[in-house]
Amino acid sequence: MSLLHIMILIPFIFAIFVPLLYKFFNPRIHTGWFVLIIPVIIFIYLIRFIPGISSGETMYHSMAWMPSFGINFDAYVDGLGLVFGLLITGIGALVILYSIYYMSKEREALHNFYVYLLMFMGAMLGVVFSDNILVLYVFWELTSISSFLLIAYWYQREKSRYGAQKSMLITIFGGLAMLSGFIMLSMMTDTYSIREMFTQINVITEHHLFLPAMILILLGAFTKSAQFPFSIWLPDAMEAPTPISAYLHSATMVKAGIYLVARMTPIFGGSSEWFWLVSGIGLITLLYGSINAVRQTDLKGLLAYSTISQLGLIMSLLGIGSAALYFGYGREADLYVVAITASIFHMINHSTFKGSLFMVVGIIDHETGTRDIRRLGGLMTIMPISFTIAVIGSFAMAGLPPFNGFISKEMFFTSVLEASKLTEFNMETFGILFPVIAWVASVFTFIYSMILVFKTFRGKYKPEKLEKKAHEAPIGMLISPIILASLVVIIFFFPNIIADYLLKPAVASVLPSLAEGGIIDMKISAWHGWNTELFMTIGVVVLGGLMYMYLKKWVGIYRLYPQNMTLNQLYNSGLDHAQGWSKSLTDGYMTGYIRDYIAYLFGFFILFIGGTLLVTQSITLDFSNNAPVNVFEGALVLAMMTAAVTVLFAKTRLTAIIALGVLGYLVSMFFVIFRAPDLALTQLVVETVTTALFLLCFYHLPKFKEHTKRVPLKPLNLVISIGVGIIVTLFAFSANGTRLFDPIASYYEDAYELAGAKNIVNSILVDFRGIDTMLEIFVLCIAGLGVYTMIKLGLDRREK
Amino acid sequence: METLMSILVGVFFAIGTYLILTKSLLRIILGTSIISHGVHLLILTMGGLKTGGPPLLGLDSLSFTDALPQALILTAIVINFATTALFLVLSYRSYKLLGTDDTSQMRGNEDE
Amino acid sequence: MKEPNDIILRGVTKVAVVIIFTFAINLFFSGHHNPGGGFIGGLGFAAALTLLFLSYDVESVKANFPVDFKVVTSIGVLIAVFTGLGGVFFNEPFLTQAFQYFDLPIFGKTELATAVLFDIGVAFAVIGTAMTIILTISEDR
Amino acid sequence: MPMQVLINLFIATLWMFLQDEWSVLSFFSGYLVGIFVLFLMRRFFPHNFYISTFINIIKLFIVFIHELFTSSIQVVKQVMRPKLNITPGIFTMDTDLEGELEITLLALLICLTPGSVVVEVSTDSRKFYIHGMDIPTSSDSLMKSKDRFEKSIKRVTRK
Amino acid sequence: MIDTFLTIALVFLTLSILAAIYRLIKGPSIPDRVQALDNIGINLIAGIAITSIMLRTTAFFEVMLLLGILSFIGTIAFARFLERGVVIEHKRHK
Amino acid sequence: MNNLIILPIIIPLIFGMFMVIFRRRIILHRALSILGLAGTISVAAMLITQIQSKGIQSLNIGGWAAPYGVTMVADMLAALLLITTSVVALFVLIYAFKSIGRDKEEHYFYPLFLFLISGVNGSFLTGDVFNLFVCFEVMLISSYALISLGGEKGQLRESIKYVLVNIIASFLFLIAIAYLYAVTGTLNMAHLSVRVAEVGQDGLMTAVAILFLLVFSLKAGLFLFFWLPGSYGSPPTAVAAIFAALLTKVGIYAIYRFFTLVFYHEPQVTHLIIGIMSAVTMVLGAIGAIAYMDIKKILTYNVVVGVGFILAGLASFTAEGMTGSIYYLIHDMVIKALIFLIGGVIIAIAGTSKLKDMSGLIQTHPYLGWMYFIAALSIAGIPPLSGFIGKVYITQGTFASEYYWLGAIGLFTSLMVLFSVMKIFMNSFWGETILSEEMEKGTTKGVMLPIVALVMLTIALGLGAEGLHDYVQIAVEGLMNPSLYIEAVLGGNGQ
Amino acid sequence: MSISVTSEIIAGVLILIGTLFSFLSAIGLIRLPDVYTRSHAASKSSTIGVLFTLIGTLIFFLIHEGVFSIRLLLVIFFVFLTAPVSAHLICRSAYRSNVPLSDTSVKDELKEVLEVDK
Ligand code: NA
Ligand code: NA
Repeated sequence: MSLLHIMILIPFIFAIFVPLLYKFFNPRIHTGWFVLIIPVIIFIYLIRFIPGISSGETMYHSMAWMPSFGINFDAYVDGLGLVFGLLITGIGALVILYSIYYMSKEREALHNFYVYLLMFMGAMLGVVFSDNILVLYVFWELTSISSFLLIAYWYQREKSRYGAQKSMLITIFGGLAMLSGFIMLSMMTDTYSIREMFTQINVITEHHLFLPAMILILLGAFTKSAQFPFSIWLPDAMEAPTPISAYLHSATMVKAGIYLVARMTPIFGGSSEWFWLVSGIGLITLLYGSINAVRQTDLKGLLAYSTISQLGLIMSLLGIGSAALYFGYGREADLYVVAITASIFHMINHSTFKGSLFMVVGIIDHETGTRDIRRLGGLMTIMPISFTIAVIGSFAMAGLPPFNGFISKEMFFTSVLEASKLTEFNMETFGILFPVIAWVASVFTFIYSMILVFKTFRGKYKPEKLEKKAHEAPIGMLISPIILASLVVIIFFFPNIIADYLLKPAVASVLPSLAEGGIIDMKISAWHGWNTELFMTIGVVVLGGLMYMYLKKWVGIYRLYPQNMTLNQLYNSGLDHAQGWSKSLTDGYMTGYIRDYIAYLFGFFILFIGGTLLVTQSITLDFSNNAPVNVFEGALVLAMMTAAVTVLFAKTRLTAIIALGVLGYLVSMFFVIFRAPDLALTQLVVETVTTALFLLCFYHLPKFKEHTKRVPLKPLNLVISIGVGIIVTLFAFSANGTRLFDPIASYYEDAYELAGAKNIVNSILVDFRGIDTMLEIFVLCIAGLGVYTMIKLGLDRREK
Repeated sequence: METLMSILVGVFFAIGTYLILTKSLLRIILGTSIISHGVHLLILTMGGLKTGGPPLLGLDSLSFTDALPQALILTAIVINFATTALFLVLSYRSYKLLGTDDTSQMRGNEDE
Repeated sequence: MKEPNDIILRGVTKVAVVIIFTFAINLFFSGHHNPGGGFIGGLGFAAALTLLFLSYDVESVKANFPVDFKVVTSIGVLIAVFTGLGGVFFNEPFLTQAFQYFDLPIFGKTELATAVLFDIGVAFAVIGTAMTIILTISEDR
Repeated sequence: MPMQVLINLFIATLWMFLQDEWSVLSFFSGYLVGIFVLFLMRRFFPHNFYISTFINIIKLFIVFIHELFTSSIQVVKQVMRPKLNITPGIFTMDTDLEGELEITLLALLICLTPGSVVVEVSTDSRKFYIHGMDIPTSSDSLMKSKDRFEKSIKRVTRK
Repeated sequence: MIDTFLTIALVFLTLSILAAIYRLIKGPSIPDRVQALDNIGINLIAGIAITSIMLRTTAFFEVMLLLGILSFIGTIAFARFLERGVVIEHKRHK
Repeated sequence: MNNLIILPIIIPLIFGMFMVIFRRRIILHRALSILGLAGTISVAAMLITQIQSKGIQSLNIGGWAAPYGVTMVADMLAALLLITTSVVALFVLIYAFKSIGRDKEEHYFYPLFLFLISGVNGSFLTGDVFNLFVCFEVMLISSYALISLGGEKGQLRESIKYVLVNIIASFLFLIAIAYLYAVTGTLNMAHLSVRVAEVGQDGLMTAVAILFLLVFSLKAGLFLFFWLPGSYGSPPTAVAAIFAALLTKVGIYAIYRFFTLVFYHEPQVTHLIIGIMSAVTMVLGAIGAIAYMDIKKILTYNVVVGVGFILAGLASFTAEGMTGSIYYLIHDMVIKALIFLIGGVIIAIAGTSKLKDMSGLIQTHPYLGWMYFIAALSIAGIPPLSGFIGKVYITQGTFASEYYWLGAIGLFTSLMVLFSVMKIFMNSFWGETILSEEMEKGTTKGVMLPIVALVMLTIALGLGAEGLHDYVQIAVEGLMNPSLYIEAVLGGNGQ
Repeated sequence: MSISVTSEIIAGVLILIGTLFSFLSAIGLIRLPDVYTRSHAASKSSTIGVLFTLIGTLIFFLIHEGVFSIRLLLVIFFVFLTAPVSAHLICRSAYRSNVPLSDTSVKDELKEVLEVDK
């Protein structure tokens, strides 16, 4: 176990102690202070990797978990992982700091909160640092679980539970799909190590499971990253406390899907399916999220859709960038490297500005008691710091200078423009859609960014609609958003620090073959002159500004969209219907009526056994080795059938029992005829004792009722029973005609020499197969006890 | 003989099955009893019929019938007896408690 | 004369039960070489007891056979199992039966087999179970 | 009576000692000797000589067999008639026999007598209610046989 | 020689058993059916005796005796049930 | 010869019999039952080490050489199931101490419980078809007594169905044996394997195989599971838990035994049928699990899903699939016992099994809640809990045999399973707390120990799956290579 | 004629007579009007029938096979002992379960006795 492993596992280990710390120190010391140490330590630890990684090194440590299965906790740090690791711990630290002020130590179950949070943090680190896909999957599911718990942190609320369940169902569904994709990958390559898979890309590409595996893995990524149409869980996840929304549902967990796509790009990238799926779904999500964000009235809802939209943007960039692998080395590839760079860059930027925005929204919620845009307004003067942060965050989100969002969005425009010029992957036809969608979505992004800032902070202050008297947040709560907002600005001015130390190694991980060729060479600048991208931005601002101003005029359009057609509605009614339908289906065949169950059983018997006999054509009628029949035996058979029929049609239960007794006697007569004295004896006694039992129980059992005296004739029952009879008989014919081996019985004829007994049956019973007999009397004994218990336990109670 | 027995066994199974498919608990038990006869005769038939004397070495037969199926049937008979006893008691206890021997009224869905 | 007079039945039952008991014991012992054995012997014994119950009543028969038949059953099973374990102590497989011929006074050349002991267990278990079941049911109200 | 049997057994065993021969045959001959000795000594015992009881049992048995035969044949006859012509019914019969053994034996005999089956015995075991196959004939023949039956039975059961 | 006798005997026996079966089905009362059962038991004893001769084996003598015993017990059980509705009484009222 | 093999059958038997003799000494009953299970655990452990070092162990009962006598065989699969059975039973037993009630204790609860274990163990160990029937009966008859123990209305009603279905299954088992004996003339499984291999698995033999499949499916609840939800929902918690954990496993084991040792020649027919049946089972089971808002129903349908999933591994008929199945089998025994125990506690506390009548229990029972949560994750195969590795390998097996649909159904139904068990968690533990501690109908007092222990076990089996690897590998090797079994039973002269 | 053939003939004839008795009693079982009268046929004729058959068997095995079977004697004794009791009990149970006497019956002295007690 290396230090790296310890760093990944330490959140889990520390989580165990959180409840204790909470127990001992709460409410004197906020539990968050203890927890804060963890991400800080790990962050510092990870920072130390930057120089090495940026110069092309990687870190790899193996830790045996299930070595025999090839499932080892192989921790691997490269550029891509490091970016994520820093985000997870960096934002994590800030979120925890923020939460110390946000989460009341008096009212909240902080131990739960921080346990979940730490669990999530560890899981997330595990995802990004795992080389082994199964281990990655383990951590992946853990993030879903901890997210589930965090969303339902206020578990008393119906909506929290609803949101938690939804996110769980969707993300775990994706996780399972991803798992099956992983399994396919491992079958192709005979390894679970991603790095080893990279060495067998040819094998994978030519395998017939290539496409299924790709789609399945993408399902995992898309569900996690809330891509359309799986995005529906994210808005409902906003029921979680705001620090969690900031952390999981915008900065980190939802980016796990991004990570996965980036990580898998070397394997699947370069194929048109990958290109189309990733960029296409990304663009659709981008558009869908931005359009929907505009109509939100809840600030967190707006941020949620904005997150969906931004994730779509990042995703589409990864898709476009994957084309680089199609081209191999060369100029075209170099261009698509921009897309990958942009995606990672924008991901970082998004974490900063969205994180700060969430925190501000949290502050507003905290200080005013509401997040409803319609009730808010005019907070600018009351909460100036928050306002400043909000402006920085929103403008960055809208892609305006001088904020980091501007740069990455310009790169995005560059990428979609480049993509539209592609001649491969059918882009001749559809390529133009890329910049169009990007531009339209940007307009909406601009609008909702403006809504966020100006509807909240400008306009009329409406204290009557607020639950609390609003004032600026305590400084502690502001530290984290301030730091993030500062980053937003700093990155704009010094993007190349990030580019050199983080982006370049990360892109090298995504496009390793290009990295090896030394092709990746990036220089990010805010200013590229008056190019198409800039004009597009200006267009966005102009149109967006106009649309924002006349928002009231056109926002009604949203209402035209039928409510029952929304994805959410689809999910809800789908789930309801699934449950209702399941219930009616299950109730339909699980009738509780034993007759039906027996009918199923025998129906299955008839179909399967009869079917097998028919299909394999194994019904043979060979009567040649039959023993002869005499009149007496024939008559006895007739008598037996008659007795059985009498049992069937008996109108009184006594008649039935007597007929059954006759049947029993006749059966023992047959045992005599077939030279089985022991059997005849046993059959006789058992028959008699059974009859006595029947009579004993009759005292407690009712007579055949008047209307059921005659056994009712039911055609289906008749068909089933005749079917059973016929199949048993036919099977017996066939088995009788197909005696392939001599039975082992002749051995027992030496019973006297072997076992000192002249009665072979008895020697089999007590000696050769004595264990059968031993267990059989055991059965008898248990039956006796069972009868005793069944009767006496009830009796004793009644007597009490 | 084997053919005749196979048919007989089939008839037993058919009648037993029909009884088991009725509503009355008692008829169901009767059905199982008839099937059990069918089962035992089938085992005997499948072991081959009438090829030698009873499996008693003291009687100086030249050949013996296959004793193994007989031993198996003996075990099966006794086990079937145990099961039947338990089932009978279970049935009448249920009748007493549930007030019916009609299995169609023993569905026990939902509300209780 | 509400209650039927069972005098005839009882008279015959006494004789019959003596015969059946003897026959059952005979069936048990001859089982090794002739039809019979632990099961049938035990069941025959149980049949005789049943006849007694039929002709008399539970209480009076129980007064004459004051045993807990469940215990009889368990002891029967235990006898069978421990017979089986006997072989284990001689490092033979479980349930290895041994038989040997001895020259005994009066009985002459006699075969003593552990299988007989095993069969006794079987008989006990069968008797115990049959009686437990019959008695329990007839005691139910 | 049991005492006599025991003594007889003792004599048989003694005989084997005397003969110094341990076999069934010698036991049997010893037993015969014992019977003879007991016969000689019969006046000294409080009960009848047990062998005479034994002989009475055999006599009773013969009565049984006889009844069985005649009654069977009668039933068969009746059954064989082309047209059934019987007048069955239940009639009463008193008895002075006492005790389980006597009553049982009588009942068995009656059941084996032509055309009669005991349906009930009164609570005090004094009255038999008998189903007759053909009332006049069956009750007549039964009344005729009754005394004979009772006598044979008493000879076995009483001293 | 004897086998001819036995075959004829078996035919008689078969007919008797079938007659009893007829009674079993026809009834009309339960005691009739009990009687049929009892009768079949007795007839089967004879049947086993004849089979024993045909097979020249004494292996089934026990079966005969047991059949005699058990058909008796069975008949008693039925009779008692018919009389009292109970087969085994818990305690006889005096 | 290895007399150890018989001990797992007769230790519970003997101990139980002594309890019957000393009926009123309940403390003695408890002590003996713990002792008995501890005994079988140690025997199983010893067997495992012996099998590991010396190969498959066998015991010719009575010293009669196979195939003439009855041979008991302990291969690694059986031994693993044996030890899991005993361990799970031990915890359930401890749970029963506090929950079953004095009157049931006095009415032979402990002996019957041990007898059930004895039957289960016997079924795992026997190498003879007819003896398997007898062992099944030991198990079944104990289960009949246990399922109706207490004699509540619903219990009796469901018991009738359970007993009847099993009686019919037993008949079918017997006729299957009859046909098998007619065709092959033997009962010893190894000998059967040899004989079937000798003539090939023709149509009739396949029909016999399908008949056996039918019989075992009834026991396992594979496709023919309709009897299961009702009967597993009715008995006392401890009994339901042990049923859920063990009984279906015996059927599953038998299917494994027969379709790897004897009827393995036509997998494209038999194993495909098993695969289809397991798919239908998983789907219908999962549908049943999500259909209801009733703890008992949800949990019992989950038992059904588990059965289907385990047999998917066999259907794949690949080493990976088998590996997964064995892992999952062990996991399933632990987790089903656990979740039934917790479910029982929840029902006891709330006084109802209807989810809509309960809420917010986590406020008063946080530990129980988190135990349930872990169990719920584990039952769905969420890593790193015990179901995970099995799930991965079963899926891999189905993929490897190109039954992608089967693997996909397996994974998808595991999501439905998660949904169903989380429904319980969210509805009973989450939400507003409506029941104060005074109003509760039951208590967690004394029953948390086995629950915690089983939770530890499911975690340990997940994180420590490596520890089982060697054993599972030996078991799989045995399954994939029938000659090992045949060699162990018949020796060199297998013909 | 050898002794064995003689024995066969004797045994055969006895058995034939026995089964004939059984057969005739079976006719009675069919023809007689009520359960009480039928019980006469069942208890007497079939008993004698089985007695003859068994004696025939006894003789056959005694002479032909040299086996004297106490068991056969016991069977005879047992049937002899129990057949009347069976008949008695069947009649009694029939009477007590209100099975009517046939229309041809002329007398029922038991009726009033039982009715008095009711
Ligand atoms: Na059974
Ligand atoms: Na609820």
